Amino acid sequence: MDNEAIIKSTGSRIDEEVEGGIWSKFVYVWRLLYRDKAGMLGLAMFLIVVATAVFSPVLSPYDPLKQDLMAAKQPPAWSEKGTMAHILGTDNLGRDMLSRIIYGSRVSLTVGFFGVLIACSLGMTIGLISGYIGGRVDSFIMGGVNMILALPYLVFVVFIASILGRSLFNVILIFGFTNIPIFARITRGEVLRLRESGFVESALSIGATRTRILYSHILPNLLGPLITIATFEMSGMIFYEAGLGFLGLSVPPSTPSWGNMLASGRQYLTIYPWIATFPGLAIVFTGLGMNLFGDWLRDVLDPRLRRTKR
Amino acid sequence: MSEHIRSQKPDSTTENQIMVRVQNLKKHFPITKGIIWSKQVGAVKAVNNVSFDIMKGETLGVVGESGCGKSTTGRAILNLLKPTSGKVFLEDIEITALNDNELRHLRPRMQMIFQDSYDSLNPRHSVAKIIAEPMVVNKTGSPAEIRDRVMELLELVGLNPNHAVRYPHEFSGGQRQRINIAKALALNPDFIVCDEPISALDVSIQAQIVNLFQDLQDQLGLTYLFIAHDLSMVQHISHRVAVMYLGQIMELTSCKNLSDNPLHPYTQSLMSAVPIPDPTRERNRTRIILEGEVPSPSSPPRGCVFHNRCPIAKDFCGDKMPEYKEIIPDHFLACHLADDKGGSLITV
Amino acid sequence: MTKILSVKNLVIKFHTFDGVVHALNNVSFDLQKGETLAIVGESGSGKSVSMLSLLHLLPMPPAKIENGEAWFYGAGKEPVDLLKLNRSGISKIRGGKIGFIFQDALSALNPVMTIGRQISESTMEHLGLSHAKAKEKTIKLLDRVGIPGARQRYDNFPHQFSGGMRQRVMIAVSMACNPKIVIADEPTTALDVTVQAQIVDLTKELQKEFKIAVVWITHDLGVVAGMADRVLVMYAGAPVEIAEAQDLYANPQHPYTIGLMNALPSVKGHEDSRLTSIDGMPPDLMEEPHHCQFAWRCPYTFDRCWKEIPQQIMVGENHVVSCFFDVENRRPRGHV
Amino acid sequence: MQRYILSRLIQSFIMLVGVLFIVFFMLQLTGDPVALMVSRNASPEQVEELREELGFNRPVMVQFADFVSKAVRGDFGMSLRHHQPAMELILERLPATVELASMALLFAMVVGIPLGLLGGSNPGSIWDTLARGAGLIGQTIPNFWLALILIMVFAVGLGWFPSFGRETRQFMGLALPTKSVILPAFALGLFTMGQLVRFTRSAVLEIKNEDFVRTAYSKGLADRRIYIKHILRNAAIPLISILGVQFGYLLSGSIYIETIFSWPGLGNLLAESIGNRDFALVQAIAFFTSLVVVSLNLTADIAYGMADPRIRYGE
Amino acid sequence: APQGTLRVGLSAMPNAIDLPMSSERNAHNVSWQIYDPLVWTDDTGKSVPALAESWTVSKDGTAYTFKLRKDVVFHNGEPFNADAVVFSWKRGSGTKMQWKDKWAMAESVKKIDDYTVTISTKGPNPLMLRMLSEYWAMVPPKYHAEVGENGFQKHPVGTGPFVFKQWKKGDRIIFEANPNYWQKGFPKVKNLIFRPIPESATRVAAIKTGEIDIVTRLSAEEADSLKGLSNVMLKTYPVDRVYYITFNNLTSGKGKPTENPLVRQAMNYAVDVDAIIKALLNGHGHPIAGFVTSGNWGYDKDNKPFGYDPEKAKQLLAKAGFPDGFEIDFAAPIGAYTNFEQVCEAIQGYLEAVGIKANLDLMESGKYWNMEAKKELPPLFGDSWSEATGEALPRLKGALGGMKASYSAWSDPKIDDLLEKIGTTVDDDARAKLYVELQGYMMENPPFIYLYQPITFEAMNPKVKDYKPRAAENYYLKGTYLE
Ligand SMILES: Nc1ncnc2c1ncn2[C@@H]1O[C@H](COP(=O)(O)OP(=O)(O)OP(=O)(O)O)[C@@H](O)[C@H]1O
Ligand SMILES: Nc1ncnc2c1ncn2[C@@H]1O[C@H](COP(=O)(O)OP(=O)(O)OP(=O)(O)O)[C@@H](O)[C@H]1O
Ligand SMILES: [Mg+2]
Ligand SMILES: [Mg+2]
Repeated sequence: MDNEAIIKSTGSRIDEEVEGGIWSKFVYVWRLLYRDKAGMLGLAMFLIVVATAVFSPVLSPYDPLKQDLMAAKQPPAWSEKGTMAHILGTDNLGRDMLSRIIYGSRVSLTVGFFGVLIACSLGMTIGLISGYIGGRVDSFIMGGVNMILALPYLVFVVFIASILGRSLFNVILIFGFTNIPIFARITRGEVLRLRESGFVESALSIGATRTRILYSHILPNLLGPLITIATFEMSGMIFYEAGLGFLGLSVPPSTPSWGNMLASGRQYLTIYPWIATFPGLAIVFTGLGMNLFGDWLRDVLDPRLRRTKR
Repeated sequence: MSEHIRSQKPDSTTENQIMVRVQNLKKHFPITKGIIWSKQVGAVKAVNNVSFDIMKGETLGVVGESGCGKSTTGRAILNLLKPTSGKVFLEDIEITALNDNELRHLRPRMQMIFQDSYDSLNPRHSVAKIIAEPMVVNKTGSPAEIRDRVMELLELVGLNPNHAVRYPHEFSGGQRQRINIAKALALNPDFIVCDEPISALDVSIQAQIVNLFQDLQDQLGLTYLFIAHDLSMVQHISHRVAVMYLGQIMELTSCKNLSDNPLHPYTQSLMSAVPIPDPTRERNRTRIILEGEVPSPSSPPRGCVFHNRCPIAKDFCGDKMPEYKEIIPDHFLACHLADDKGGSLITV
Repeated sequence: MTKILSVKNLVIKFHTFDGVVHALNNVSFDLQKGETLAIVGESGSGKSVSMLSLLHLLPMPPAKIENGEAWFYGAGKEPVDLLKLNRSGISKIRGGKIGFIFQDALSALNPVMTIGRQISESTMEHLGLSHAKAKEKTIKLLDRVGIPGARQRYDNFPHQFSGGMRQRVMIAVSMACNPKIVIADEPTTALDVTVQAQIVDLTKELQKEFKIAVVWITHDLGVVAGMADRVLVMYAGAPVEIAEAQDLYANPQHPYTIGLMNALPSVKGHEDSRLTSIDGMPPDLMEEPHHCQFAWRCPYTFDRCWKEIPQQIMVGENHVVSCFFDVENRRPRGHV
Repeated sequence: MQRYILSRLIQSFIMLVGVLFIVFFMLQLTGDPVALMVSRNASPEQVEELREELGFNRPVMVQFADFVSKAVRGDFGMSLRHHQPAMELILERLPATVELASMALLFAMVVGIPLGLLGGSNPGSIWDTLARGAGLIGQTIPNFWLALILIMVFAVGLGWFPSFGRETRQFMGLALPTKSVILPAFALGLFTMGQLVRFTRSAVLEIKNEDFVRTAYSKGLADRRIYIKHILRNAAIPLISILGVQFGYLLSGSIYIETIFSWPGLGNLLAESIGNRDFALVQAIAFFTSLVVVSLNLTADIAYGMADPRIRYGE
Repeated sequence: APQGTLRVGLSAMPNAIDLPMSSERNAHNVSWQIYDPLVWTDDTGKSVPALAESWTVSKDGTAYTFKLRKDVVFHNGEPFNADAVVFSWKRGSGTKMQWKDKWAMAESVKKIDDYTVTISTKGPNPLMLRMLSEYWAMVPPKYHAEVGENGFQKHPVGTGPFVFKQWKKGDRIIFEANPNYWQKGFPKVKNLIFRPIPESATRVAAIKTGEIDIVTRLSAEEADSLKGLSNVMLKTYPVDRVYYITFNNLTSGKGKPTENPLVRQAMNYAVDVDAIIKALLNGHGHPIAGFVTSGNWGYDKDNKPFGYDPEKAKQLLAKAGFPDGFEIDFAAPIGAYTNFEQVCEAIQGYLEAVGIKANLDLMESGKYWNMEAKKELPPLFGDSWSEATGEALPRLKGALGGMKASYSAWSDPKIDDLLEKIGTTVDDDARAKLYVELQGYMMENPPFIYLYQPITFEAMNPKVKDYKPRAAENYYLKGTYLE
């Protein structure tokens, strides 16, 4: 190999991670994914939901908020009285089910994504501090985290709902806050493990500062386990949103969210079953996709699995 | 074959300057009870009152059974663990008196190669990044200079330059140890603590690495503290060897003395237990097999820490710890049974 | 001498994500009753795989036995091919006829089961002992392998033992049912020299006492020198040399064996300040071997080495080597 | 060990007080219940009179001090809506919730753990597919939706179970569960079952590769013994702490299930009393549920230590 | 002799089964089965003797003298007499009592002799007898003194047709027939069991499976789904309840366009109440024109609802100076009334169509009512008000009483004046005229967007006979029997 070229490519590597490696990594990951049919399926399902959310305006035949009381409670197209105008039928206000399901994916994904983002970033920070500083600070912080676990969920939800009202943001806030403990605990555990690891000591021995050790050594190694929980939690939050819908404390009812649709449709379950069934299926579908994908991710990120590589 | 260059003091060119001086070094790990109001109920005396000097350009070997405090000694010398008491000097700087910041600036001069070659490499960093990190941290040059230095180091330790873009898990144990060595050398240190750098390696690779260490010493005039539990390798590479037991040095002397005239009963049994790769000799020699197991460093026996396993222990050995002193020139020993003149002991 | 085990043409491959690992390529050897056979070779050369495969202890998949036979002469009158046994058949052999000692005794013992139970479990299974009888036998056994206060220690957990004692427990586990063969996979690698010496001595004693054939896997040539009757040297998934211990040390024939011998420092001799190392790295087992696997690192290669895989050649009584080159005489060997 | 438990107890106590404090202030901030307590035709003077009488016009800190000083004596005050001591109301409802949550946990364990074991021990097999499927379904089906469907199918359609309510059978002074608990426990436990299946499965997959399992095989033990005595026994240790946390989840999940099945438990009561701003009752329930969560975690930790001989708390 | 067990499903958990403490309809209904009032209101709305044999009213209409029955004992054997009436009044008007305003309508209750009492009011009160029959439950003074308030809550005692047996909180309330009931031949069932089932879908399931004999408060769709089942009989009747959107001119609505009556009219025209009823109530409701419902005294048949006329609404808006509409805040409670969130959403949609942007804030109900009582709600908010007395007056006073009423957000001198007159006019016909006048005024000057009066849906097992719920969703079960 041309020495100049090597030095050049290696050199850029020193400054920054470079393209070639990432590409080969990508190929590698793709191969792992390709092998795992369930993971593949999960990814496909997940991508479908994401695409639905992104292209909602294009995909949905109607405005999801458009009411037509005269056309209310139409069954899906394939049933006797259904029409092709509303493929999945209409709800009790005559809004198009399909359009609402499509737009609902936006709420679900937003809640899932930002909820996880908040929970993860707060939980991670807390876990990092707790694990890295240790001692009294650790027991203090972890006491607080356990307190969140012990705090009755409903009290908190009602508190947020009545102080701040119902909004997408508040739903995100609720999930973001109540899911801090899981991220904090995992992070702390990992930090405790990583703190004792050889490469941290090795970094210490070359005179690296604490900050550098945190950012350059501990954080990157945390990402694996955190990404895994994040996918699980994301599907979890879509599940929890349904629960909030049941309590009538999810996003404002006009906002098409699967949880709200499911909750308000439940009283029609026997007579207009499609109103509650489709959002339920949408939740299960998305949850399945994320979980399958998350399972696969967990397997791939398991170092033991990676080690068999060579 | 040439004279045993390594069995004597290093070359006279360095004029017997002291590189590292360790005085009464102690490292006790507290054992605590309770979670909130924890209190100390005891201590693991991992290193207990250890003193020695290492000359410039010398290799001091440290041997001893697992858990006797070898790694802890190495770490405490480099202040990776704050010593409980005692002093460590690097040339004339008292390392143990420095604050964190000053210590960081001294780090480039003293490096460590860690026991576990895999664990000490961050699995998410490329080799180039790993080797460059010491230089980046200490800002030793421009990116271009650092890049060149990385290339140079890779070559020095016998790795291919295109290995730089790979990740640790893509290497074999021997190669990983080379990466560790390159990293340790990056800052041109004067002194390196090598903590069992070869024990995880295959026989055929061990020789490669040992040779590399020696070559580097010859080229760069490095000083090593070489920790191992394989006596034959230690003897091969070291000028002098310290034998540790339960956090203390039992005997410290030149390699030649150690094999020809080991004084401490523990050293003797250790030497006899090292298997010799020669069926005839191995089967016909007598071995001093020690009874029992190494006591726990949190509750070492009273008196001489070795007396309860010592094949020649006398009653008074359990009374107090023998003094560690230079019994004959260049031969340090801690045993009650050494005679005054420092001559031979009651041999087993 | 009579054979107790005869392995022929064993080929094992691992089918992994990244491709096929050619772990064992044509391994053949015999084991005699009551002897100690040491298997040496560096990490990844297939020492463990070859032994684990006999007792179906390899994870399958990814492992796959592509070829080979392993005749065991210790179960009844007729020899059985271990590789062809079904689940219940091999269960009877495992532990009952062939015992195993693993390298890391701490992880090889169940951390949440008392060591006593872990030993008596096996005797209850194979010898059909009652609970009480099994316990008595276990205590005797613990006593025999040198655990002081065996009766009290029966109810201890593995973490309460030191490394050496754990390895003694492993020995007791492997010998609990009076097996014909004990396979010890690097039993002393994690131990200190003084403890290693204790374990080696203990094994030798027990072997004599119970007339067990021992397969001792290691890469420490010093230990081998002390205890092996015969030695099998492996390199990259194939045996390169099999010889009686004395013979092998005195007269190594394969360039790899020679290299290994030279790479050792000696306690007494400070002959040279430099060790003689074997240059290069072991080969990548991902590639199907088409020639001698040592050729890359061998100082004696000639064209044939790059074309064919060497077969086992008898070079003396009980001395087999797989090499085209006659190092002693500095010339290629003639065709066999 | 005793020291450990003691210090954990103290820790738990501090946590409980903390939870009470937070709950108190959260409730205060959501507005007082006086408006809800009077008839709609009551005049503002009458409302103010009641507010005075109940002490809601005092400064918040004074109210909290008053609350704490009573609470330490076990007096959580009178339920504003039910006009009865909050503690009594809770103790009356507690057995139902405990019954539901523990039956749900039991169901989750009895189905989840063996299924996880089967799946983990034969990865890729039909059992594994079943286990993974059950695990995923359990974790994605919204439980209140499931509850309604269960009622429709098994109570209305097939008539196998009552559609609501709790029936018990008295036996030697104990109220034993009857089949009325089956549907709610199933609906509530399904999520936990999913968690357990997944957890057990991955624990088994992991432990299966441990060296000591290979040792067990090398001893010639029967597969069943290996799976139960060696693999499951080791998987059980982390499982214990999972169970502790799961029980907490079951308690909060019971709000939905209890409401749907009209199960006379605490979740039902909590939902109602928050809606009515029944401060005393909410605080008392919060205290109880966090007490349960905290003590379960404590128990789980201690059980963890007992199940794993390697752990010796600070000794 | 009484026979069988009647099982009634409740839509919420009663907070108490003691009438003066019971805070909502379910608790009220349960409580009345163990108590009796002095007078009853019969099915036609007439006051008839109950614990009082007869009564006389003073000329000025401020003093009622009751002759009490002499043969009545409480469930615990304590005799019912004048002392019991005096005590009941004292207790009922205590501060912490739920209905103290109803008891406090009496200025004094005097014992004349053991079986005669006089109840005096401040001024003439046409609703006094109705109040007595709806809220004044008679309780035993000695027993109350014995067990204390707390003990009484746990085990209430009355003179009523049923005797309290057991209350498993959250699960069931068990009553038994009172064998000594003074009214012979009543009650007709032996056991009476109430079971709270808050989730309406579960109530539907329970009536289908026959686990419950009577369930109330079903949604229209749920009722539809029960049609045609042989073991379920539906019962529907209009409830004396109005749904409306309040304008606020007391606090947040000051200075808002809604102060202009044209705007308020426009907003009434903008909402298609019929469509809402059709879609969200499955047609089960009646649009209203004012606060007086069809069953109320003084209802004006000729007073027609606004009807849906968006064009007119736009014109009116333009006339009022808001051709482009305006923006306004709008609040409604969650989970308080069947489908009401959706109704409000629909209204939001209709207002939008005429250019009024209503920012709907659906609030957690506890917070909502707290704010409503504190008059902190936005200029537009949705609510509902039921009335048990058969006249609209309490509702009108409560919702339009200006600053003097806790739940009011409106003040209009003309309305105040009319209400004052109605409240003191004892003569029924004169009162009816005043009601008609008020209804006319409230169409021109609407303080609300009038929505609808709902039809409620109940279902029962066909074997239940003589179950006669009334317009306020209240019922007395002493005459109900099982076939
Ligand atoms: N961070 C620590 N906390 C408590 N005890 C420790 C710590 N580090 C080491 N020890 C104890 O100190 C003693 C010496 O440990 P050290 O690692 O120095 O031994 P070693 O000689 O290097 O052994 P090995 O050959 O196994 O590497 C041991 O008993 C060990 O358990
Ligand atoms: N589960 C597996 N998957 C893939 N490859 C494997 C697996 N187990 C072993 N191998 C490969 O088989 C080859 C032989 O392994 P084996 O464990 O027999 O080596 P060994 O000689 O015992 O080495 P060591 O001294 O390290 O124990 C190695 O190259 C290894 O990578
Ligand atoms: Mg060490
Ligand atoms: Mg091996």
